[in-house]
Amino acid sequence: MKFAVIVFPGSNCDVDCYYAVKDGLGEEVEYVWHQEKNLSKYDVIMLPGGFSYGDYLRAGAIARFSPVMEAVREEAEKGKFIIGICNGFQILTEAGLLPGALRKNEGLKFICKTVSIIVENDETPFTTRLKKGQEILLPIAHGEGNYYVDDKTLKELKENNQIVFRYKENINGSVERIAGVINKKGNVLGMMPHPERAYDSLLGNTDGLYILGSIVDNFVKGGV
Amino acid sequence: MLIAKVYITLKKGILDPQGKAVKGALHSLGYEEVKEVRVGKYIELTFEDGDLSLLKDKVDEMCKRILTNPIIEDYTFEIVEG
Amino acid sequence: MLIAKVYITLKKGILDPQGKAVKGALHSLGYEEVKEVRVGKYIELTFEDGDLSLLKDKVDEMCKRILTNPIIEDYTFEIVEG
Amino acid sequence: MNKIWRELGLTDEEYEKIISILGREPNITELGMYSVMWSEHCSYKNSKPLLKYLPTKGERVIQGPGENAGVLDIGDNLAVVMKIESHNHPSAIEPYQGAATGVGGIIRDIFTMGARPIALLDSLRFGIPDDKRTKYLIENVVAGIADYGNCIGIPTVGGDTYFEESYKGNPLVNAMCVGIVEKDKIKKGIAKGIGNPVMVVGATTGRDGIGGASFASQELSEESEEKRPSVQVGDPFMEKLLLEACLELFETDAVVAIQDMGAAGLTSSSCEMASRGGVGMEIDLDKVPLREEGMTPYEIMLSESQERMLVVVKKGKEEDVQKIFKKWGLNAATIGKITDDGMIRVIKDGKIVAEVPAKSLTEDAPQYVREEEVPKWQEEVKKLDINEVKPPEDMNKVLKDVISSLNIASKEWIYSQYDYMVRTDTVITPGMDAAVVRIKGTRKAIALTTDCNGRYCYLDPYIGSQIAVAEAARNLCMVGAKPIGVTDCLNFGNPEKKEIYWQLKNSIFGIAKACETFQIPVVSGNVSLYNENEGEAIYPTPVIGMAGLIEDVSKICTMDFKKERDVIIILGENKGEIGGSEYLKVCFGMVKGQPPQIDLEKEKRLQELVLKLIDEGLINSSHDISEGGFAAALVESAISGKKGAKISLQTSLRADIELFSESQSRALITVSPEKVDEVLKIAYEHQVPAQKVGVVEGKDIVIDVNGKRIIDLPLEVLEESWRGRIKWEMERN
Ligand SMILES: Nc1ncnc2c1ncn2[C@@H]1O[C@H](COP(=O)(O)OP(=O)(O)O)[C@@H](O)[C@H]1O
Ligand SMILES: [Mg+2]
Repeated sequence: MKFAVIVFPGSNCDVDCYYAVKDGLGEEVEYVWHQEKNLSKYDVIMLPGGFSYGDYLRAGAIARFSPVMEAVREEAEKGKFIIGICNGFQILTEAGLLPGALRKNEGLKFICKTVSIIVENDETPFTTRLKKGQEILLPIAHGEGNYYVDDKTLKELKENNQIVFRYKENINGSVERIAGVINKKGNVLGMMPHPERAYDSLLGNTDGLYILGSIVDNFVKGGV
Repeated sequence: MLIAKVYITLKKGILDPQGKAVKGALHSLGYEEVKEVRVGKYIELTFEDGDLSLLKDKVDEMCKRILTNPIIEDYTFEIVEG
Repeated sequence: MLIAKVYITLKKGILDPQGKAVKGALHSLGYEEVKEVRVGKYIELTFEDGDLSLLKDKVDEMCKRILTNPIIEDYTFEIVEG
Repeated sequence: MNKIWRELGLTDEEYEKIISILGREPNITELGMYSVMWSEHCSYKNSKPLLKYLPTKGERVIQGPGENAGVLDIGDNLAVVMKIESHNHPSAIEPYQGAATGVGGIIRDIFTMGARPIALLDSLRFGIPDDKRTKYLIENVVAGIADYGNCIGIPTVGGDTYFEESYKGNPLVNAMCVGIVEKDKIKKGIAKGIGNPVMVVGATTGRDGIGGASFASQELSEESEEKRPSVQVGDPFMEKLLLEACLELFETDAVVAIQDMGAAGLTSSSCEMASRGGVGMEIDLDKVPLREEGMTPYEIMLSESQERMLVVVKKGKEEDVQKIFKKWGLNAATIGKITDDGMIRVIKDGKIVAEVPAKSLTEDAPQYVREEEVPKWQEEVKKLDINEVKPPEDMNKVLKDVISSLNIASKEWIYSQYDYMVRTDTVITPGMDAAVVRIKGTRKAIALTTDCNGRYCYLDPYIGSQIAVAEAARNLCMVGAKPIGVTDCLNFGNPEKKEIYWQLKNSIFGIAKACETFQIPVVSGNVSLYNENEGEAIYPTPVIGMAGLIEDVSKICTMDFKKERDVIIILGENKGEIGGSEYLKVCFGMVKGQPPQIDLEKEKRLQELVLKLIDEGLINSSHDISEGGFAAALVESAISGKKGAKISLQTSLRADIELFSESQSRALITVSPEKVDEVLKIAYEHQVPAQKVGVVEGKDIVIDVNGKRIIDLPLEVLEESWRGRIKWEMERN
């Protein structure tokens, strides 16, 4: 199977994603420039972290108009697995592919550390290697990770089981400590924590492979 | 020359941590009379002269499409001669 | 209730990377007519009613002391009934 | 021109010298060019005669001082590129942008050499954060560094931070960057090839920071506010694009020479490249992409707009360059060409507006050997009668106070704002003795640290500076890295004062002595003088940035306690030195006495010993003993390993001195019980004293001295004070 890592001007975890897939999963992976209009040859699309367009205006606000985002939307409709991490999550919400918005952290500071994450939904193609309620450790590194949805949407998210991860503790002010959500259809995941930074025991953490590995398992089984 | 002045604020009811921090700072300097602070964005767009009512629609479109995120932000704007 | 609306912009000649990026984005969306974009801050301060001219001085002082960074920013403000 | 040179910071003699070089009076543009190039910041006119004492040669040195950054061979056709730089003055005025552009500048120095930047470090000095201005400075300096490094995607993996009154009006912000380059792809700033085009790439040129270099070469005072050049604003997004575009460009064969435009912008990059290559350069200012209208030649030549590079390319390759930069949405404009007459010739509107010999701006800059004098207070401040300092009753409280002192407390409040993990190479993250960054595709890794105890240097610049080098090297050895190179940032006061010159000279001699003994070459550096506020100089602060090489990244060591019942061993000897210590400052408010002495040979043996023990896998943790002495080191290892310790010391020293003395050349290691004999034997062979002092055990820190219980505290309590101090300090009103 083949992963695409989209590179926007200002992406900087593209490298992290690339090596997590190549060395952590042993799967094929390519960088794809944001001007690309066709993603049909890829099986999984990763929108990496970083500061696309400097995160000027709002994180993800400008990147979502990149030509590649039309292609991402098409592949999403086809049911392909798409994962947006950190800035990638912000871009997906700005593009309307995921509900909600990400605001400045409550404490107004950038936060880089490893935190406890609770699995809320273990039935998505991204979480089958995990159990509901399980606690894993993942790095976070963001200044605008404070997830917001209005009450109505929150209710919908709960009804559809779209909340996939929560922070164990309140980290950044996110509504109900939400750290990651999935679309209704269940093939587009957005999350602020970085599974792709936790793929190598040399870095002291391999918990990210639960998530990245789940994608591989479920793809082999034929996808959604 | 025409200048569109766009004012963007967080929607009412959405917590504004920046506003809170500024309020805290003002109070600590003794400006206790400040009851509330909201921090938003101010964007100036400069255009050559043109049809004002057409321009209004254009700016509104820009605000909706890119300048703001309607989930969390409200905006108003005015257009002035510059 | 009185509301002070403070508009903060970068001083002339100071690089505005945000404005540059937004302008680029607007152009690539086809809004070529936008000649220049400056991104600044918009702050709303709410007060109980009070003496307007006294308040003006107060707000000006707040702008100078904390709301703005006089080294790189300019500001204007107005006070309205809210 | 009414002695206008004086306003530009040139002396009357210097002005005469310019006239004799040109054979005429300079015009204003030319005068501006001389004023920035002959400023201390660009010419090192006060420090150069001293800098030549630093050892710069070594087997691994590919490029020593003189280029944009130093380069060291690490085998496998790879090289490490490193450099440190100060942005003290800009940060004192506008802390956020000052710090941000400092980071941006040092990153450019690294990728100018053809290298991919892999790590940043920041060395910070502030006043005590008990007033609003100091907090504002800290808050914004850290945010500026964070926002720039985070956005561009280079991990900030380490640094050091001290708080002392002396830095109050003049904080220090030193940024260090490290890159990796394939040896055969190193780029240099040596202009060559008559007729080759000269291009400016990256951002447009505006009026920012005009005269910044001469500004940085003056003392700060009330008037600084007015002299202040318009502030440079950093655009890390732009620099990220510039970085990627340049690295892509280097994959082609188009580049002859390249240099970033830092201080003194177009002037310094053009004349430095030309003079290194022994050629001239002609520049047409009408072709420089400008951001503002009506800019004069003076302004264009002196603009310090960020995120720009000057590139000499092979004739005919201009379009290739343009194509790459266009892809990244950046400017690339041909603005001139290389000439054979050694002149920098500047043209505007078809007319020559400046014409000066390139070398006269660089090599002919004046050099000053200043007068020196031992400061009068030096004798006085070194006096300390330890018997006048009564040991406090409650040593539990003392320990808590010492480990939660600003200088020893955890710096997590700072580094948690930095993305230190991006690129997934940070094997040892901030908070340990040194950071370790692996090199993907190899077994190698680079260890990095910055160090300098300014208080020691104030008490004795010669010894203090040796200690700075020794401590940096020791920190690297503690993680299992062999030190290979130094980049130094010399932060001092006004060198025209005899006492300051004395400090500078002795400090450089100290660094030189230590580097020679350890055989670690200085490959790059930076000098920042005139760090004074209202006439008061900062503590002399020669920050040492050091890189170490790890051949096999699986063999590193960290300071955290790993296993219950591991045996705790102190390597080295406690000489009961309390002068200049954190203990003396925290508990008695004193900055006094002789700083700890240092025997460089002993230090070397200690470092070699620790490297050997780590290499052979004989120890489970290692931590150097520095500020706060044995007690602080013990608590730090315990906290990071989440395990307590039970210690029993036999000593002829006073208990407080035993615990808090900052004697050098010591380390705290833990060893599995079955390996203790072997470790002690190897230590003996290295002639390093080794003393079993206790075991890793439980959740408390318990210390007996000569059979008497002195300390008994839950680790949790200590951790809270240590971890929370800086946050608490910053958040309280
Ligand atoms: N300004 C800073 N930026 C990043 N890391 C820092 C900074 N200041 C201190 N640190 C980190 O905190 C840890 C402790 O620093 P320090 O007390 O200087 O260590 P040491 O005494 O071993 O030299 C180190 O890992 C260092 O890299
Ligand atoms: Mg150390």
